Amino acid sequence: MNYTYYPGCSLSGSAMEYDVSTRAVFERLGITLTEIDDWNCCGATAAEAVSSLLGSALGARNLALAESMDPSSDILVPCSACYLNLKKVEMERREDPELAKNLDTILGEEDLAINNPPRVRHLLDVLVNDITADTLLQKTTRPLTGLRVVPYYGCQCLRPYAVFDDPEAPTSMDGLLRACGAEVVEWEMGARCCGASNMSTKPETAKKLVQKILMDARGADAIATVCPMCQLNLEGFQKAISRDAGTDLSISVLYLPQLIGLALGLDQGEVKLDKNLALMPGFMEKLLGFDIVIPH
Amino acid sequence: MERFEPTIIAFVCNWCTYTAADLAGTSRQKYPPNVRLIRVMCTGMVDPKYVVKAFLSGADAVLVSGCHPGDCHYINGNYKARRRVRLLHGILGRFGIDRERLRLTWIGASDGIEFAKVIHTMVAEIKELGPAVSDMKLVI
Amino acid sequence: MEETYEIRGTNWLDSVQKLLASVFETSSVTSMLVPVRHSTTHVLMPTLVSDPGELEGADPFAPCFPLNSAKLVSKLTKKHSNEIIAAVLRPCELRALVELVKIKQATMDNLITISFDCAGAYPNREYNRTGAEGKAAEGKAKTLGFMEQRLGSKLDDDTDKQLSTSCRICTGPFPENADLCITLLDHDPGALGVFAGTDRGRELIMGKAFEVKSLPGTRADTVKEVLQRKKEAAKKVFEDLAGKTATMAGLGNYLASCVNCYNCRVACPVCFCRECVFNTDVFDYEPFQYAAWAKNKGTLRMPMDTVFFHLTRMIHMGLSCVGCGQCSNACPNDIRVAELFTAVGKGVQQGFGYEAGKSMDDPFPLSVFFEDEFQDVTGI
Amino acid sequence: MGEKQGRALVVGAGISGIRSALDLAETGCDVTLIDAAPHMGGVLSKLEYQFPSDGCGMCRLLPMADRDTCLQACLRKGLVHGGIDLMLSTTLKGLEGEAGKYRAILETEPSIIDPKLCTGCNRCSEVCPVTIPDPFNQGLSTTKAVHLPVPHAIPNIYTIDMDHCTLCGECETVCPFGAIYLPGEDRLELKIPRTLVEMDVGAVVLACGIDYYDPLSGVNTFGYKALKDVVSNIELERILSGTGPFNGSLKRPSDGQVPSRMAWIQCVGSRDLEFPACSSVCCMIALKEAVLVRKRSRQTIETVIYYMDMRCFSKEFEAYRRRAENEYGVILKRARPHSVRYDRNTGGLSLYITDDSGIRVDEMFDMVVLSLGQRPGKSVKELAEITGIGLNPLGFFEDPLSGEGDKTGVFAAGSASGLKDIGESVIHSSSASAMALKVIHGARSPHDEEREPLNGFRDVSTQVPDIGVILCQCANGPDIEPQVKSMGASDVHVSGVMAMDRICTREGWDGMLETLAEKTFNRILVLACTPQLFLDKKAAISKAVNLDPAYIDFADLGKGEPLAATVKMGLARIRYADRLNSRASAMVPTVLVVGGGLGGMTAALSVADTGFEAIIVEKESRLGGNLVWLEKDITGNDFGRLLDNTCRRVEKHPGIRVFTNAVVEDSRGGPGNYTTSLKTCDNDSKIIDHGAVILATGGREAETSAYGYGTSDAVMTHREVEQALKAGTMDPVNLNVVVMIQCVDSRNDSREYCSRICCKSSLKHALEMKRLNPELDVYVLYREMMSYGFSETYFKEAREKGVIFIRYSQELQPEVLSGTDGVMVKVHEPILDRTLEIRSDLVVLATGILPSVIKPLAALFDARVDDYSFFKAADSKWRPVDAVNGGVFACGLALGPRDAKESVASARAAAMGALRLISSKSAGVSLVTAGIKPSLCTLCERCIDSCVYGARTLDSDAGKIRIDPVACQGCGSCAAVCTNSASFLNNYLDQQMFEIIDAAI
Amino acid sequence: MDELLQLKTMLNPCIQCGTCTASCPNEVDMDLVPRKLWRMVLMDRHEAIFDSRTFILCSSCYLCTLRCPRGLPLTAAMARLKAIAAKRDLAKYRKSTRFYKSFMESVRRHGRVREGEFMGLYFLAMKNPLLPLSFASLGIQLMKKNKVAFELPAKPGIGNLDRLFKKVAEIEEAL
Repeated sequence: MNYTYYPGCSLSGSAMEYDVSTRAVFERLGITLTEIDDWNCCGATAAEAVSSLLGSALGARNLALAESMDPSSDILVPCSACYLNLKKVEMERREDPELAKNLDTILGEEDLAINNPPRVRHLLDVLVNDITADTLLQKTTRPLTGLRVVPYYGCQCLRPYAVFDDPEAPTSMDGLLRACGAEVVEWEMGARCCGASNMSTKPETAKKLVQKILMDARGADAIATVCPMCQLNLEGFQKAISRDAGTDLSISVLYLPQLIGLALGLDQGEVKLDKNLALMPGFMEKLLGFDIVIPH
Repeated sequence: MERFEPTIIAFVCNWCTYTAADLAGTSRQKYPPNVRLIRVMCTGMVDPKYVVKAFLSGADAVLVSGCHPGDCHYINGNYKARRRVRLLHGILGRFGIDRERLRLTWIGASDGIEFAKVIHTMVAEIKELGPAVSDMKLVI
Repeated sequence: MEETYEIRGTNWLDSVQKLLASVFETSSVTSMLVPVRHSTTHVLMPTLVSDPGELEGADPFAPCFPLNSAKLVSKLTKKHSNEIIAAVLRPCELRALVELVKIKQATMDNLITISFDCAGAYPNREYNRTGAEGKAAEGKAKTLGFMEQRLGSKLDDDTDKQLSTSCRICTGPFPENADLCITLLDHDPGALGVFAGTDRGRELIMGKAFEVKSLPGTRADTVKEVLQRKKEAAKKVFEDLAGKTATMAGLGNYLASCVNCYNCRVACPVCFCRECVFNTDVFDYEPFQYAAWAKNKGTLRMPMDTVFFHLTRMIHMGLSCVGCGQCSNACPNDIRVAELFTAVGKGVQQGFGYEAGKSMDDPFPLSVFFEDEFQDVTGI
Repeated sequence: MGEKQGRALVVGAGISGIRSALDLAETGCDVTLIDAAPHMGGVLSKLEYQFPSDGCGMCRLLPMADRDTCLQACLRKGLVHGGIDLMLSTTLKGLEGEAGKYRAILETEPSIIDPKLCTGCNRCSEVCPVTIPDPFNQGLSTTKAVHLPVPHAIPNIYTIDMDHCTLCGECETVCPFGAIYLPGEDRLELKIPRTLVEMDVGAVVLACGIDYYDPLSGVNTFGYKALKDVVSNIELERILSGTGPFNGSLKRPSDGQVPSRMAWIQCVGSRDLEFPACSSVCCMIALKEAVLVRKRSRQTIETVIYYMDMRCFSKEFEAYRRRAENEYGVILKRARPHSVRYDRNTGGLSLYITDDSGIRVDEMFDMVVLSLGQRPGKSVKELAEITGIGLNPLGFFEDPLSGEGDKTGVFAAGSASGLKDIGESVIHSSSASAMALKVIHGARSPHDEEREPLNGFRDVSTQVPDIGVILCQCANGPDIEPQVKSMGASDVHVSGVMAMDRICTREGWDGMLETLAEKTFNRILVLACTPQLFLDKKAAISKAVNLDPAYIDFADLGKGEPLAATVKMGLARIRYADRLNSRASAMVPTVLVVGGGLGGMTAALSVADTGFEAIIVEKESRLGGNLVWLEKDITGNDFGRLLDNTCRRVEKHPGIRVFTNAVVEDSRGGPGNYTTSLKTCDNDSKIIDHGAVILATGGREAETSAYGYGTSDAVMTHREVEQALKAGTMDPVNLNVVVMIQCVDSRNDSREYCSRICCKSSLKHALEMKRLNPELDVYVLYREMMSYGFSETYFKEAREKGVIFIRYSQELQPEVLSGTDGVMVKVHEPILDRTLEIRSDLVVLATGILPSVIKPLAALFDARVDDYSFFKAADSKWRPVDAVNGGVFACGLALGPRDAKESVASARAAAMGALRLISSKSAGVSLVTAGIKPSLCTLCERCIDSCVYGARTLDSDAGKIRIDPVACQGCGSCAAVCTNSASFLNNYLDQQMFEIIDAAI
Repeated sequence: MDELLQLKTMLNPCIQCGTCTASCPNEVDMDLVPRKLWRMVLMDRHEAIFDSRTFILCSSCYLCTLRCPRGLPLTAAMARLKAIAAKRDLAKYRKSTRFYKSFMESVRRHGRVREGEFMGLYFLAMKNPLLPLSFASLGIQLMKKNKVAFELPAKPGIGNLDRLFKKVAEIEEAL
C-alpha cells in the first residue's frame, strides 16, 4: 500500500506531532507515504472567506501535483480542514464544468492540469477502511488497557461530505481505539464544533463551544483528535476555559495516530508527546503502566 | 361448595367485536369458556328484550360489544346501543342487576387481546359477585 | 310574568264552565273533550261536547279519574281532521298527550288544551264507591266540598291519604304548557285564574273580557311548598318500594300475583302499541319448549314471562311514564304497578335529563344520540 | 386473445385494489385480484386507526346492493366475493395485446405450505425453533420463521421465511394435514411450485401502492434504528395496534416504559432535495397519531408535532386540526428539528430546534416519531415497463388529466400515482375502475346465476324446517358424535345428523357434498372447528343440494363453548333461517346528473360510456361551469381544449341527454328508483325516471370585501386575474410589484375549511407572471402553503424564481391601504419580526371556494350537506362520494374544494358508484333485511327515524311503513326501536334470538 | 452579476424552516440567527446583513449544510458573505477579514502559511497594539514547545503562488 501524502501547513508547524506520529505509524505498518512535492496551503477557512475561486484554485493545484506524481495513489490528508478543502475541489469540479474550466485556466499558468485526480482521503478514513481495526489489533504490542478515551471528530472530516462515517453520530474511531486496547467512553460531543478559527477572531464564542466539549469529556483520560485546529482549540485554552467554567476541565488531548503509535509500540519521542500542550499527570502515569506484550 | 361458573352472554357485532373474538381464537388468546357469543349485525339491533331475556334465562352477565365510536359499519348503531344500555342500567340496576353484569364495550376488529382481556375481567368479577338471579324459579 | 286573568263565578265549577263556554265563543273550536256527569247514570266520563249548553254537567275538578284521556285525544287527532277541538286535561293527561304526539299517535295541530291545578283523585274503585253516588247536584257538591278542603289546606288534608298513591306523590299537579292553564290554588274560593301556556293560548286570551289580575303573590310559595311535600311523600314510597324490589327475586315477589292480563298496559296512556308484543307470535312457544324449561329448572311458573313483561314495559314506556297511576287502577289483583313504574320512570328519565311530557321540544331519549355523551356507560 | 374480454385484472389488493375489484365485480365484470404479498390489505392491514373517527370503517367499502354476493364480514379478515378471483403471492409478469384484448402473464410464488391444506392450526409455529423479527410489526416484536403473515386474515395460511428457516423439519413432522413440504437436497419439488398463468383480460388496474422512505437511506437518519425510541409513523401505528408488539399499549421500544413526551418530525424524506414533493398525508397522520396518544394516555403524554407547513388541505382536515389542538392539547410547533440526539444524562432524546421567535432551544423527549415520506412502490418501475404506462419524474405512475378517449386499457389507481389519503385513494380507484369498465363493459358476462339465487332452487319457504346436521370430525379430536346425535334426536326439527371426516380436506368436502346430495333437507347446519375456512363455500353446497344458501349455516366448534350450547344455538339459528320473498323493483338504468360543469359532464360520460343512460340537468344556458373562465392549471393543462372536447363528446354521445336552463323541482323514490321532475326554461315540467343521482352542482370563487376589495382596481381575485390574463387585458410586463394574499376569509371561525386550490392558483399565477416578466417582484402572503403532493415542486420553483413568500398569522393579518399611486400592503414578517410595507401595483386575493347551494336539492334525494354546506359524504374515507343511502353521489366542488384533475377523478368515482347500484340485479332480497308486519304497526315512525339509509318511508295514503329492500342494509336498528316487533330483521327474529339465548344458557 | 444578487439566487429556494439555526453551534452569539440572515438576503436588506456579526461567527462546521431540506450550501453562503465583507473591507469585520487576508497573504508569498509571519501580518493589518496580547497566552505556549515556524520556506520562490493568485483575480474580475 502506498499513499500520496499531503501534510498541510499546520502539520509543519503547530501540529508537527500529528505529522510525525502519522508518518511513524504508517512506517510501523509498512506503508509508504510519499509527500506531494511543492504542495501548497489548502486555503484553510480563510481562502473561501476571501474568494471562493481562490480556495478552489489552491486545492486544485495540490490535486494536480498529486496526479502528476501518481494518479492511482490516494491522497492521504491528516488535517480535516485541508481534507475538506481538497475534497471540495475534487467534488465540485466534477459537478461544475465552469469551475473545472476556470481551474484548468489557472493551473495552466503553471503548466499543471487535472484530468483524473486521485481520491482525497482523510487519515481516519484510511485507518478505518484500508488499514482496518483488525490489523491494528494484530499489530498492537502495547495495549492501552484501561485508558479511557473519548473520540473527537470535529466537523470537517465528517461534513458536508459523509464519506466514511455518520456525519452526526460518528463511530469510526471506536473500533480503532478498542483495537489499541483503549476503552471508548460514550459521549455526545464527538461531532460538535470546536469553534475552529473563531478561536482567533471571536474567542469568546469559540471558548463556549470548547467548554461544552471539555465538560462532556470529564471522566475520560484523554481526547483523541484527528484535526490540528481541533487539537489546538481543545488543548490550548484549558486554563482560561476552566476559569470561565469555575471547574477544572483540564484533560489530555492527543492526536489519534499518537495513541495508535503508542499502542503499536512506538515510544513517546517517536510520536512527539513532548509537543502536546495538554498531557495530564494521571495520563502520563497510566502511560508508564502500559507494558509491551508480544502479540499472539 | 362447587365453584361458581358464571355464564356470560355476549352480543357481539358482526363487524368489529366478532372479528376480534375470531382473532383472539386464531392468535390463541385463551379466554374462559364461560362466554357464549351471539353474533348480531350491529349493537344497534340489540333489543333490550334480548338482554332481559338473557338474565331471566339464567345468564349471570351480559356483554354487548361493538365497533368503536365512529367505526360502526351502519354509521351510528353503537351510539344507539349506548343509550339503550344506559336505559337498561337504570332499570335493571334497581332490581339488583348491577352495571357490572351488563357491560357495553367497544372492541375493534384488531383488538383480539382486548376482547380476551374483557372476558377475563368480566368472568373474574362475576365469579366474585355470584349468580345474577339467586332464586330463578319463581321469577320467570 | 305571564298575565293572568281572573274569572269569578258562583263557585269553581261555575267559573270553569264560564271559561269553557267562552272558549267556544271566541274560537273556532267545534267540540270539547271534558269530563261530564251524565244526566242519567250520573257517572262522570270524558265527553266530547259540541253544544256549549251541555257544559253544565262538566266537572273537570272531580276527584275521579276513570281513565287517562290522552288516549282519547289520540283517537280524536291521530288522523287528519279539519275539526278544531279543545280538551280539558289533568296535567298528567297533558303530559301523556305530549308523549303520544312525539310518537305520532296524536297531534296538537287542531287542538286546544286546557289544564288546571289538579287536586288529585281517588282510586277508581274508591270513587265509584263513595263519590259517584247520588244525583248530579250531589256529585257537584261533593266536588266543591272536595276542592274547598283540598285547596284550603294547600292539598294537605285528611283526604290526601285516601287519594290514589300516584296523586299523593304526583310532583306535577300544576299546569305549565297547556294552551290555557287554570290556577285555583290561593285564589279566593270560587275564583280561578287563567294564563296562557303557549302562543296559541295567548291568542285565545287576548281581547277577552277577563279582568287582568296577576297571580296571587303567595302562589309561588304555595306551589313550592306543595311540591316539596309531595316530593317527600314520593321519596318515602320509592324507598319502601326499593326495599322490596332490591333483587330480581324481590321484583318477582312484588309481581307474584300477576296473571298476564295486560290490563295495566291497556290502561297506560303511553303504551301505544296496537297489540302488545307479549300477545304476538314472538311469545308463542312450542309445547316442547315449556317442557324443556320445566325440565331444566324443576318448576316453571305459569303463566310465564310475567317479570319479563313488566321489565319490557319499563323499557318501552319508562322513559315516557307520566305517573298518572292508571295501571294500578287497572290491576285486578291489586299489584301496586304504578309505584313501580313511576319510580323506574323517574329514575331513567333523570338518567337522560328528560322529563316525560314536559315539552314537545325535548326529543324522546332513544330517538337521538350524541357522539360524545355517556362515556361512563362503557367504562368498566 | 381474439375476443374482447369482460375480465379485469387488478394488481394490488390493498385498499385501492379492493375498491377497484369490487367496483368491477359489482358491475358484472369478472375480476382477478392479485397481490405480491401472501395476504390482502396492503399497508392498510398494518394501519388500524384512521382519521377522522380515529378508528376503522373499512367494511363500508362492501357492496350495498346485492349484499349477499360478498361475505358480510370485516374487510380486515378478507374479501370474499363471488365475482372476484383472488390470487395471492402473485405478480404481473407480462402483458400483451391491446385494450379490451390483453393477455396477462401472472406468476405465483412457489410455496412450501399448501394453502389448500393449511388450516391455520399453529402447530408448526409452536415447534419452530427459529425466532425472527415480525415483519407485520415492523420488527418491533418477534415471530417464528413459520408464521401467519397477518393475524386476522382469511384465508389464514402460514408462510415460511426461507431466509431464516433452517430446514430443521420440525414443522413438517408436526403438521397434521401434510401441508408442509420443505425443500432439501433430495427434494427438488416444492409443494406449490412457481406457476405461470396466462389469462385473457380486457383491462388492467394498477393499484400497487407506494413504499415509504427509509430514513437510513438518506443523509439525516434522525437516529432511526440507532436510537430505539425513534420510530417511524408506521411503527407507531403498530405499537398502538391491538395486534401490535405491545398488544396495543403505548410503550417506548427501548425499555417498555410509557413515554411522557413524544415528538413528531414531519417531512422526513419529503419536501427535500432528494424528494421535492410533499407526501400529502403525513400531516394528518401525525395529527391523528398525536390525538390517539392523547386519548389513550388520558392526555398525560405530551405530544408535539414539528412541522414546516401543517397541510390540512381537505375539507374536514382543518376542523380536525383545531380539535387536536384545542380539545386534545396536541402541540404544534412550526420548526424543523436538525437532528435527534441521545442525551446520556437523562436517557432521553434531544431535539435541537429553532422556535418561531428564532431562538434555538433544546427540547427533550422520550419518544420521537418520524413522519416518513412516500416513495414509488417497488413494483412500479417494472409494471410501467410491462404495461407501457408512463412514469412521472419522481417515479410514480403518470396521472394525466385526460378528458379525451382513453386509448389504453391500463389504469393506475390509488397511491400508485402519488400518495393519497384513504378517501382520495378510494375516489381515484373508482375513477380507474370506471375507465376500465368503459373498456370492457361490452364484453362482461354478468354473473346471472349467482345474481339470481332464487331461480332454480327448491322453494322451501313454506316447508316446516327439516334440518340436516353435518358434523365435521377430526381423527384426533374427541368423539362427540353420540352427543350431537342425541341432541339432534331431541329436536323435532332435526331429521338427520351425519358425521363426516375432515371436510377441510378435498376428500372430506366432496364426501359431504355427495352425502348431502342424496338427502332432501331444507335446512343444513355444518358443525366444524374453523368455519372461517368455509366462508366462501356456501355457494358450493347450495349448488350441490339445490338449496338457497339462506338455508345453510355453519356453527363454530372451535370457540371453546360447551358443545350443547354451540349445537343448540346453531339449530335455533338455522331453524328460523329464511329469505324474505319481497322483491325490489328493477333498477332504472339511468343516472341523473345535476350540473353540467367538468364534473357533471365527466360523470355523465363515464355512465354513458358503459352503456347506461345519463341525463344532465344544467341550470345555465350552456355546459362548462367554471371551465368557461379558467385558462389552464398549474401543470399547463389547457382548459379551453378540455372544455371543447368534453362538451363535444357529451353533445354527440347517444347515451346522454342534456337539459340546459333546467332545474330539479321534486323527486320521489329511493336508490334504484327515483322519479324526478325537472323544471325547464319554458316552465315546462319534465318527469325523469332514474336509478341514481349525481350531484355535480359545483362551486364558485367566494366573494369578499376584505383587503379593500371593491375599492380599488388594483385589488383583484384570482378569478379576475385568470380572466384578465386569458383575455390579455393584463400584461405583467407593466407591473413592478404584485402581492398575493392567501386564506382570505378562510380557515377562520366563520369559514373553517381550507379551499385547497388557492395556493396552487397563486403559485400558478406567480410563476406565469414571473415567466412573462422576470423582473417582477411577487410576494405571496400565506399562512400555510398547501402545495400538497407534486405541486410542492411548483412551490420550490416559485421560490427559485425569486417569488418571496411571507407567512402571516391569523392574529396578525396583512393590511392593504389603497391610495392614488397603487396599493400599500403592510405585513408582519415573522422571521425578521418586523412589519414590511410593500408598495404594489396589484394585490391578488385568494378568496377560497364556496359551494353552490345544494341543501334543498340534496334534501330532495334524502342526502345531506355538511357544516360548510358542501355535500356530506357517508364517510369521508370509505364512501367519499356517496350519500348514506347509497343512491345519491356527488363530485367536483359539490363535494368540497378540489382542482380539475381531482374533480374529474371524483366524477368518475361518482359515476362508478351509480353504476354499482344500477347494474345490480337485486333479484333476491339480501338475507339479512328488515321487514314489517303492518297488522301490528302503530305507525309511530320511530323505525323511520332510526334508519340511516332512508330505507323506510311512511306511505301515508296506505297508512303503512314501506321498506326499500335495496336501501336497507340489514342493521336492525328499526327492529330494535319497535316496541312490539312489528318491525323485524329477517334471520334475527325475536323468537329466534330468544331461542338462541335459551340455547346458550 | 452583483455578488449579493448571486447569493440571493442561490438561496431563493429557502423555506425559512430554521433548521440552519437549530443546527448552528454559534447561534447564541449571533445577533441575527441564520434563518433571519437568509431572510435578509432574500429581502435585499443589505444594510442589515452587513450590520450583523452572524456570518463572521460561522465556524464552518457544516451542520446547516448537512441538514438543509432544500440542500442549500449555507456554509458556503456564509463564506460568500465573509468574502464580500473582506472585499469591501468593512470596518465591522476587519478583525476577521484581515485575519483571513493576512493568512492568504502569507500563502501567496510562500505557498504555505507561516504561522509566525501571518500573525505578524495580521497584527500589523489590524493596527491594534493591544491585539497581540489576546493571542499571547497560546503563542507563548506554542513557542515554548517550539511549534511556531518562523523560518522562511525551505525553497524560496518555488512556493510563491503569485501567478495563481493573479489568475484567480483576473477571472474574478471578468465575472
